[in-house]
Amino acid sequence: MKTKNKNIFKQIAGTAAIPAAAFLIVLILCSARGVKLFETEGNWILFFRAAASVMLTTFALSLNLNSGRFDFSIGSVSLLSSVISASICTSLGLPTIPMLIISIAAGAVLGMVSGLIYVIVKLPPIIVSLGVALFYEGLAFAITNGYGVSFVANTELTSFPSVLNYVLIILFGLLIFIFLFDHTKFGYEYKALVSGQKVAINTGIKEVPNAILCYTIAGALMGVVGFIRATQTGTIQMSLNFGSIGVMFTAFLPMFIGGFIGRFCNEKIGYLLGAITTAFISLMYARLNVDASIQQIVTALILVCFLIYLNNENKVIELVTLKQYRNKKTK
Amino acid sequence: MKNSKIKKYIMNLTPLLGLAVLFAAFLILGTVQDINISYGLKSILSQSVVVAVVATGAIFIYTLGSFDISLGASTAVSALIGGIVYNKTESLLVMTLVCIGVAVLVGLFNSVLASVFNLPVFVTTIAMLSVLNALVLVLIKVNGTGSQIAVPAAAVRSLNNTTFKMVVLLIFVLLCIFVFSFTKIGRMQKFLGGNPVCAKLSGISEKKMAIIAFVMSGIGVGLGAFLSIVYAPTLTRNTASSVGMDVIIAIVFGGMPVSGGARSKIYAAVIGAFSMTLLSQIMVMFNLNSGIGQMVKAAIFILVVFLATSGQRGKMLPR
Amino acid sequence: MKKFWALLLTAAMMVCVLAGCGGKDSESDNAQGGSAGTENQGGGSGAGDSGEDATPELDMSKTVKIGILVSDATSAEALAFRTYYTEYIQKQYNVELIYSDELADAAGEAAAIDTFITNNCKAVISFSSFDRAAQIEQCEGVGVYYAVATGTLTEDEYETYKGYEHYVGAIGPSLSVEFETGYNMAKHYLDQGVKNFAIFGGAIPYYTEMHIYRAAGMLTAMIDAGGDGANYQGATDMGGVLGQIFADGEVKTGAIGDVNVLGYVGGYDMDDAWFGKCAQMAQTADLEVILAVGNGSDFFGTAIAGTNVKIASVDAYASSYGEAMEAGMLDYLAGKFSASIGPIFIATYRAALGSPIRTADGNAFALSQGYWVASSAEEFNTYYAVDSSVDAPAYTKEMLDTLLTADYAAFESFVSKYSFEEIQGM
Amino acid sequence: MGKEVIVEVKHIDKRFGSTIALNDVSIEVRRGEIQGLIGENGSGKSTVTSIISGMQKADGGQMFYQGEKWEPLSMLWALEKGIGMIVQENGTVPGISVAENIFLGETGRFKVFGKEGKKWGTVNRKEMMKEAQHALDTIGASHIRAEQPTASLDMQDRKLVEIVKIMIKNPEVLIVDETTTALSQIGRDIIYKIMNRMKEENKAVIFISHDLDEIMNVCDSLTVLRDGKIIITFSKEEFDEEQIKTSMIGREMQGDYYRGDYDGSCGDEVVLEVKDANLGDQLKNFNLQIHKGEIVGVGGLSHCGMHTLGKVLFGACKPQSGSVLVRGRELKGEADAMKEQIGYAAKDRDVESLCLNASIRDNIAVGGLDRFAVHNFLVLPGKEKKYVQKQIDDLSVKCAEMNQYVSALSGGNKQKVVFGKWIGRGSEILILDCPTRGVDIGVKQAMYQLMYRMKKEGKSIVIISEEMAELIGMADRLIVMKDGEIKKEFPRSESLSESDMIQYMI
Repeated sequence: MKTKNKNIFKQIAGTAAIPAAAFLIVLILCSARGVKLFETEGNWILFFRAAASVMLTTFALSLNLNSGRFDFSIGSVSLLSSVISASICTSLGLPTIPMLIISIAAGAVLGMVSGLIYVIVKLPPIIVSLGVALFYEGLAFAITNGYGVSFVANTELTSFPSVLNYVLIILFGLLIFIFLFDHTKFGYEYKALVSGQKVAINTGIKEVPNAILCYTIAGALMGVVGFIRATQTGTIQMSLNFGSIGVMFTAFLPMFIGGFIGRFCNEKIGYLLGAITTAFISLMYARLNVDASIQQIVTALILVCFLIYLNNENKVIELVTLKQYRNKKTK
Repeated sequence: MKNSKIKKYIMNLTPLLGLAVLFAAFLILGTVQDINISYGLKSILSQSVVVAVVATGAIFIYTLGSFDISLGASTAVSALIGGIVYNKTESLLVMTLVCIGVAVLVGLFNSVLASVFNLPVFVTTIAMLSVLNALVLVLIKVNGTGSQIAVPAAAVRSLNNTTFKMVVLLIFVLLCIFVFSFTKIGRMQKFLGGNPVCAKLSGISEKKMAIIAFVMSGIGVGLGAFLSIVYAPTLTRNTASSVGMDVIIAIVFGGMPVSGGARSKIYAAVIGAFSMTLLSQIMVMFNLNSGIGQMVKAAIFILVVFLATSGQRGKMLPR
Repeated sequence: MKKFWALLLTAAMMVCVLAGCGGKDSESDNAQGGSAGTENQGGGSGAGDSGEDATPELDMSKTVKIGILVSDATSAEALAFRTYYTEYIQKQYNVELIYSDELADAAGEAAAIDTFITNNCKAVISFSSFDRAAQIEQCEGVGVYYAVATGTLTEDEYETYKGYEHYVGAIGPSLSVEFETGYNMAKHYLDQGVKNFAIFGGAIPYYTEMHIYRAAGMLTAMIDAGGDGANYQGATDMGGVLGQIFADGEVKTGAIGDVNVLGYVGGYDMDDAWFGKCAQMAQTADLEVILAVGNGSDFFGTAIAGTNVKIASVDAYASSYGEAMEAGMLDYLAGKFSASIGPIFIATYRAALGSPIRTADGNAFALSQGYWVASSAEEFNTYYAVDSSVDAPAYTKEMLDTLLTADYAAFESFVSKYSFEEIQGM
Repeated sequence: MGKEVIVEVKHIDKRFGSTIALNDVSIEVRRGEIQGLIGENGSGKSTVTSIISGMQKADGGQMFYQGEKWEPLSMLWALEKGIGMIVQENGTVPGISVAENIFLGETGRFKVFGKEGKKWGTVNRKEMMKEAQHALDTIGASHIRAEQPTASLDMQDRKLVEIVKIMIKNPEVLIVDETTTALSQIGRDIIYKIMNRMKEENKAVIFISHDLDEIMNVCDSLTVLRDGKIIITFSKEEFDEEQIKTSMIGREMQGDYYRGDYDGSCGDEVVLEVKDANLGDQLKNFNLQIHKGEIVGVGGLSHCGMHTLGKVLFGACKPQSGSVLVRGRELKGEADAMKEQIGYAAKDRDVESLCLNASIRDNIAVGGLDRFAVHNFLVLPGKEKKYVQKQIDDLSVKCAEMNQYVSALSGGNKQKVVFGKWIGRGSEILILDCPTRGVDIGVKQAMYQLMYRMKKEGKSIVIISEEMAELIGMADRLIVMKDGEIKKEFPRSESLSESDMIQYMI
């Protein structure tokens, strides 16, 4: 019994440690500069928006990266899906919820398409995703003739940003994701394929549909991210020549953090906490008005340091170089 | 056996064929729209050369089955520092050496960091990417007008001609081919890329090889930086910003397997680089808007790589 | 093997489809080139006619290819310009305008110009300014005419290149015009007794001069209105303010006399933190007006929704701004009008046809041109109606044709009358 | 009870690209029988079973199961219908729990709500765990917990999980494909028990093994394959070792199989030495001396630490304490070991000893770079080819050309390539971990003779093996390991028998 309590304690501690630490540090830094971390409502919104979008992006990235599928295209999916939904809604004058739904649908379809291309051409995912990213960026540009979409004046759509809405997104996203991957046949087969591709397939698990579904889900998630990004300012800026992959990089730190926290609790919750951690950091940057170049360096340092720490426990290599080692073994 | 062998052989040539086809297309369309073909070819060469050089160096990293997305940023940084140094010393030689030196240092930092803390190299390059990007801004701010660092155009104009660039490229490619195919190092790298576990048990040190690979690619990046100064002596915060991804595209387009290993080949980089430039030149002739142009590019990219590798399809989905 | 061919086929089809939709979508860009050509064979005499009696010596029968160099393919301004060229000019004159991709750096410029030369462009109109000197040299080297359509050359640049045979000249807001634009914008509110401002610095962190001068204008206006002893970081005049901004690479917040700069955001990082900064700046207590050196409403519009903070921007006449103004999210817009690039086209076209416009002493011209300022939805809509029209834009073919034969003086006076009323008056 | 035919295979053909794996193969499997399959590597035994069990499809011919036409869609499908196979290589997924492995691919059975067979149904974890544990208990593997992550199990227990995975479906036909090579005696006994139970229940078993003695003990009838053809089928009473062997290789076995002599003498110079090394539960203050010209055999159960010992001797694993000395000086890692002329052929050949996606040339050359590279740097194709060709000839590797990919070779030839890689560079000390694992008799004999010759040349060899026979047959000195310790050391002697060894292993 005692040991059991100990374990539970250890778990809670391990789970909460990182975000708590991040929060404290951020708090200290801010108060040192005499700034209140959460002053305006805007700060709260920023925090939860960051948390929500980063969490979803992390899901989308990790979901394929765990099975060694590196996906450069998630950024472009979020871009294109938001362009599609925004254009439809602005032209038909639809309100927020339909726009969200259309975004998700569009994202899912786009994801599925890239999944299909992947299973049809059977090229290494990283290559396919490069092509797809270019393609979707181009498509988004073509659809809007480069104008992007602007609905700043559409107060209905731009009224979406609010703490409540973002919290709802986080909760639903998390629940659905956990349900899909921990409580369904698909989820179990996904796990089997991740660590034992060959065996799983020989046993008769269908990899192709599973993979396609993975891409579809990732796409849907990115659809939401696109929606969040679009509604925050009411404008969608175009990007070409891989301008869209930036989104992906926001997910690495939370993914590794999640991977770490995953030892103490459900990995998905880990991702959420990772996202929250990065949200704290972003908020601090905003509050302390940190210069962009400093931000980049600091973030990079945090990433590296965290990885160095992790690697002594040998967790990340597995996560990231999965692909490479798998290749060697299976080919 | 025979016929499958021939097929494989053709597969290996696909990128080359791709290049040939694009080239033909360029000539034909060119004559139809009577454009200035000879000038076009010249400019294609000089436009591709930076990516070609950087990509050639990068092959060493790809051979290990790992990859580096900070190449573009590191090209920019080396170029900027090179520019600063030139404005201080007025010596092209020093500038060139500095470019290479900086790039090699960045590569070393990447790989040593990775090997000391045994991180996957790829991750360190992600971090390195944002560090370098930040560095670009800082450098321009402290050492330039704030918007740019400019090397006097007159200083490099003499070098800004196709022949010179091609010579540089050729020399570097030959160097790489030598190291890759005629030295122990190249063999070890390929083997390591093919199977790290077995390589370790054959006395090959992954860390050493990674470091060597990053040094080689560093040299490529350095030369690339030098050449981009020669091509456009005014350096801004976006200098070489596209190089990073272009390199990846070029390498893959040239028929280099992302998993590295025995099938790796140096010339893939060059073929890829030239193909991509040709392709965009052809796009221009269709006068497509940027979006459509990019879509077509993407489709052709996938198609060519697909044909080039359709020799090796397994029952399982590749990872 | 069969599978292989099948896949090959699908892939091939995929490309065809693309090419197809490529063709379709690019018609707007592409076919015009063609139609311009055909137009000329048939009704093209239309183009000829007006030319005929006016300018017998200009042979406009052959389609002239002109390369357009753009460093920005997506901003409202860039797109408005593009529409004017591709939807109007290209249809009216026997020219094919070849646009570059979005250029990121000087290398991109050089490459694009090479491409133009390859495609036998007779001239280049540049909207990209990473390295103007290099562009001019490059064009001069191969005998292609070169014109600057936005901004102007610096003094010594002009001195160096004015003599170049193939340097046509520059029309655009000079830096002093940019300064005034900022000054007037701020003044517009200061006169209303506004005291609390926030400034969006756009590309100031990247030292884009145009933006720095606009900001300097704003601050100088505040100094002038701030009562005695008012100063910005100790600077009390244009020169001082400029120096200060160039030194800092940003605008410092604080009091200028009894006027306050409550907030400042620069750059276009577009990440969570950056949007956070924007939001919190927009929500600063008792802020009255956000002065943006560039596009403001896109970044602050939603943040100020519901408050009575006003936004003033500098950009171009795009529909989205109209909506923003209607919705009260944009209050003041100093916008380039798309037709403003008409004259530079004519000048370039003429040069390509062999009768360049030169100043009295035979040099390339450097003319300045300003913005249309709309401070109400009505104003905006009047301007926008004209600006966005592809049938009767601000500068119609008739007006431009007069320039085909005009001498420098006439040309200059034409360009200098850029205000809405003046143009309508013509 | 009447021995009715349960599985009938008729005129099956199978080709992989250019190589013919099966050529008009027909087999009958009867109820109440254990049908043995034996043959050299690449003879096609595994191919037959993998086709029967639905892992892959035949190119021609038919199969019948209980009189019905048999065209399995997948292994899972076949299992549902009553034919299950325990595969040769690892058949479990490491990343998931034991239970998930047992119900791999059919977790859908455990619905929380929704009807049977409804797609993407939910999964009731509790129930799954319960059933899995019950299944484990019934075959006497209660020491494995259903919720345990599979990765935490050792080789042996994973095999047991696989067996459960099959048996839970209580199949009519069980195929055991070389499973036993990976197992200790305990594991083997469990399998034998299962096979015999099935036999009693009048079900059928197809049993594949390399181990002649084993197969002769277990099987009721024995079919020999060679080069994808059925050679002959013996019934229990006709079993005769020599006959079987000859029919397997297709010729009389010439000369000695193992070495002929029984003098265990060797040089007294200690070339390689482990000094009170400790490494987890793999090595416990372990001491071992290897002399010049000595063949040291190391035997034990698969996870007794002997495989780790191999890596330690090559410097690929650092002991936590203690040291490894080569000719008296500390060994600093693989590269250093190679400098000292140590060679190491790992147990997991395809992953650790070879790069499958590289040519024979690359694989052999990589070992000898410092041999033929000019100034140990410059590689001249001519020299390289000569070097590689010599190894290929000396070991008579069967291949089209040296640029052929290793992945296309048979187990035996792969191992020859490994040998070439190490012998080519003139290794003085060879550490061979399961050198003849999955290698057919013909090649085996050649290798034994090669080792013997090398001993005579004064080279030292450490053979780590789970096949006691070859240890007894080859070693000058035989060490039995258990739990990371040396339990017993035997000198070379004619009288030594497997049972003598086994009692120290368990």
